[in-house]
Amino acid sequence: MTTESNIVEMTLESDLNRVEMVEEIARRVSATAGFDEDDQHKIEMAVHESVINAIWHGNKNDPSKQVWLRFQIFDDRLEIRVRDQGIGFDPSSVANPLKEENLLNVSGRGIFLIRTFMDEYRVKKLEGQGTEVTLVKRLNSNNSGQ
Amino acid sequence: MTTESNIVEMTLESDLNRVEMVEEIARRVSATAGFDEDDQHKIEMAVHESVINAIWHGNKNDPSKQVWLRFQIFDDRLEIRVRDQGIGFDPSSVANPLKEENLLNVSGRGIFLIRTFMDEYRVKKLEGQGTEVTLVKRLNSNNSGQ
Amino acid sequence: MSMKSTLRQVDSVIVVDLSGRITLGEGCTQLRELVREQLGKGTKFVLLNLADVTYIDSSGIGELVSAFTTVSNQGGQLKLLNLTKKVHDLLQITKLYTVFDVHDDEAKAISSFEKAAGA
Amino acid sequence: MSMKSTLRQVDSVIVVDLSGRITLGEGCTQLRELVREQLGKGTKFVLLNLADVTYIDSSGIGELVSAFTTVSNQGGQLKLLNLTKKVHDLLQITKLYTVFDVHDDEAKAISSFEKAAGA
Ligand SMILES: Nc1ncnc2c1ncn2[C@@H]1O[C@H](COP(=O)(O)OP(=O)(O)O)[C@@H](O)[C@H]1O
Ligand SMILES: Nc1ncnc2c1ncn2[C@@H]1O[C@H](COP(=O)(O)OP(=O)(O)O)[C@@H](O)[C@H]1O
Repeated sequence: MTTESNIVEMTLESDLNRVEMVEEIARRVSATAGFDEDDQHKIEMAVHESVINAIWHGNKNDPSKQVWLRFQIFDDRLEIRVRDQGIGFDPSSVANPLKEENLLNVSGRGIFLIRTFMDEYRVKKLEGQGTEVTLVKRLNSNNSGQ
Repeated sequence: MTTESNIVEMTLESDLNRVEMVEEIARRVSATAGFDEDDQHKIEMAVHESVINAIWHGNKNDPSKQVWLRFQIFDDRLEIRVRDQGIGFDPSSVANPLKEENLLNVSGRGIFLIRTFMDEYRVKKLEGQGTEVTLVKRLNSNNSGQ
Repeated sequence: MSMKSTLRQVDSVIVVDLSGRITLGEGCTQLRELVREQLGKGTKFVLLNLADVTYIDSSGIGELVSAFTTVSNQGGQLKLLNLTKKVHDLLQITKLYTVFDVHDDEAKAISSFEKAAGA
Repeated sequence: MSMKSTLRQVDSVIVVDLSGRITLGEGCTQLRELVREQLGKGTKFVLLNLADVTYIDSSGIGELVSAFTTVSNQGGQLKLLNLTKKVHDLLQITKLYTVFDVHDDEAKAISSFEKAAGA
């Protein structure tokens, strides 16, 4: 047992059918952390987009690869980490979907939504193999997503 | 990342206010594992009773002590482990609440309900300190709880 | 979401409409205090309406038993009204269903107290 | 819970009542095929009724954009009806709200196609 508390962790197959379970758990953990329904929905969406990216871009839909999630409730924030077994990427090189020329693109809005809904979004390459994305949402933050 | 998948783990303070979150997660994980609503409710109740026991009897309500939970989905069953930091107990010495002389007892029905609702209930003393309870519910089991 | 209770007097019976969770902690404590308070006021007949109880755990069941025996020991009667399927099943499993006087019609439940009182 | 769609013809417009989740996977695939099929049948005017859409993700938004451009490229029109607050907010955030022709009155939405057709 670790000395840290209020942690929910998940290890999942790269299977889109698991995403709805993760969303509901995200919502429930957010409620427990003290977020209102609006923020719960934002966190749920950010987690949804992150897990989809981990399965799709990170693990290339390979069912033998796993996605690992960790929610930790702090007094002032909720911290969420999502790991995949992929080679990672540079989030600063992702195109801005709000630019005129990208507006009608079919994809490329996931990270933008995560950034809009959360207070922090960080990407880290893990030692060995894998990528870890960290999402932070602070309680009473002014990041209203609009 | 472990090589096992479909795992949800939780580390919680010994706080009754966390129990509702755990129940909802238990229900959601049970649904994902393939249990119908009836069984989801039984699993939820068994988890509720186990976590209450871990907080109450195991950790003696000491908020500095933790409860650790682990759900693992297998093809044919859901396995749930609940750990506390207490000194453990011998489940075979727990009185039978259905006996005439115990029928009007105010307590002592938790483990009985867990056993009724699940297919397996095991208690193990952990090396060092702590107790681990294992609950197993098989898919398509005939343990209808009545 | 915890437990809520509303009290109504019908004839000589206090009907307690319970809703929400009767579980270890708040729900159980509330129920215990409510029964104690009624007994303190001289109430003899208590009818617990469980129609809107969403969840009851082993401690909640214990609390019902405790309320039952406390009221009985004071020469009163405590009965149950409108069990949900879940509560019904739990009382069956724990062999308490026949211990309690269970009703699903409020008027009849009320008059069952009256009869006993008139006896 | 995945996506459901029901098609209705009103005048020259195919109204698609969508419900459930428009997300990566089933929901998006279904929407894409539906639009393709309609274009194959010569449909020019498509009105997507999103009133009962409970969830849409970035892929679902992308799918709406894709439907919009596909229909436009074939000389048709695709419009949106009855956005929930959530979908409305997402289209605002992604600056797509003004790209789409959005309606909240079906009759008016239908006649807006007619007008364009008559022009
Ligand atoms: N976990 C990940 N591993 C590798 N690449 C990723 C990951 N998440 C995002 N990306 C990269 O960032 C890009 C933008 O992602 P996103 O904004 O979610 O849009 P989309 O998923 O629609 O492409 C992706 O196309 C992909 O190249
Ligand atoms: N995790 C635990 N650690 C220590 N003792 C326990 C634990 N779980 C149960 N027990 C013991 O088993 C007894 C019976 O538990 P239970 O059937 O749940 O009824 P109750 O909790 O109402 O006493 C408890 O009173 C306690 O002594």
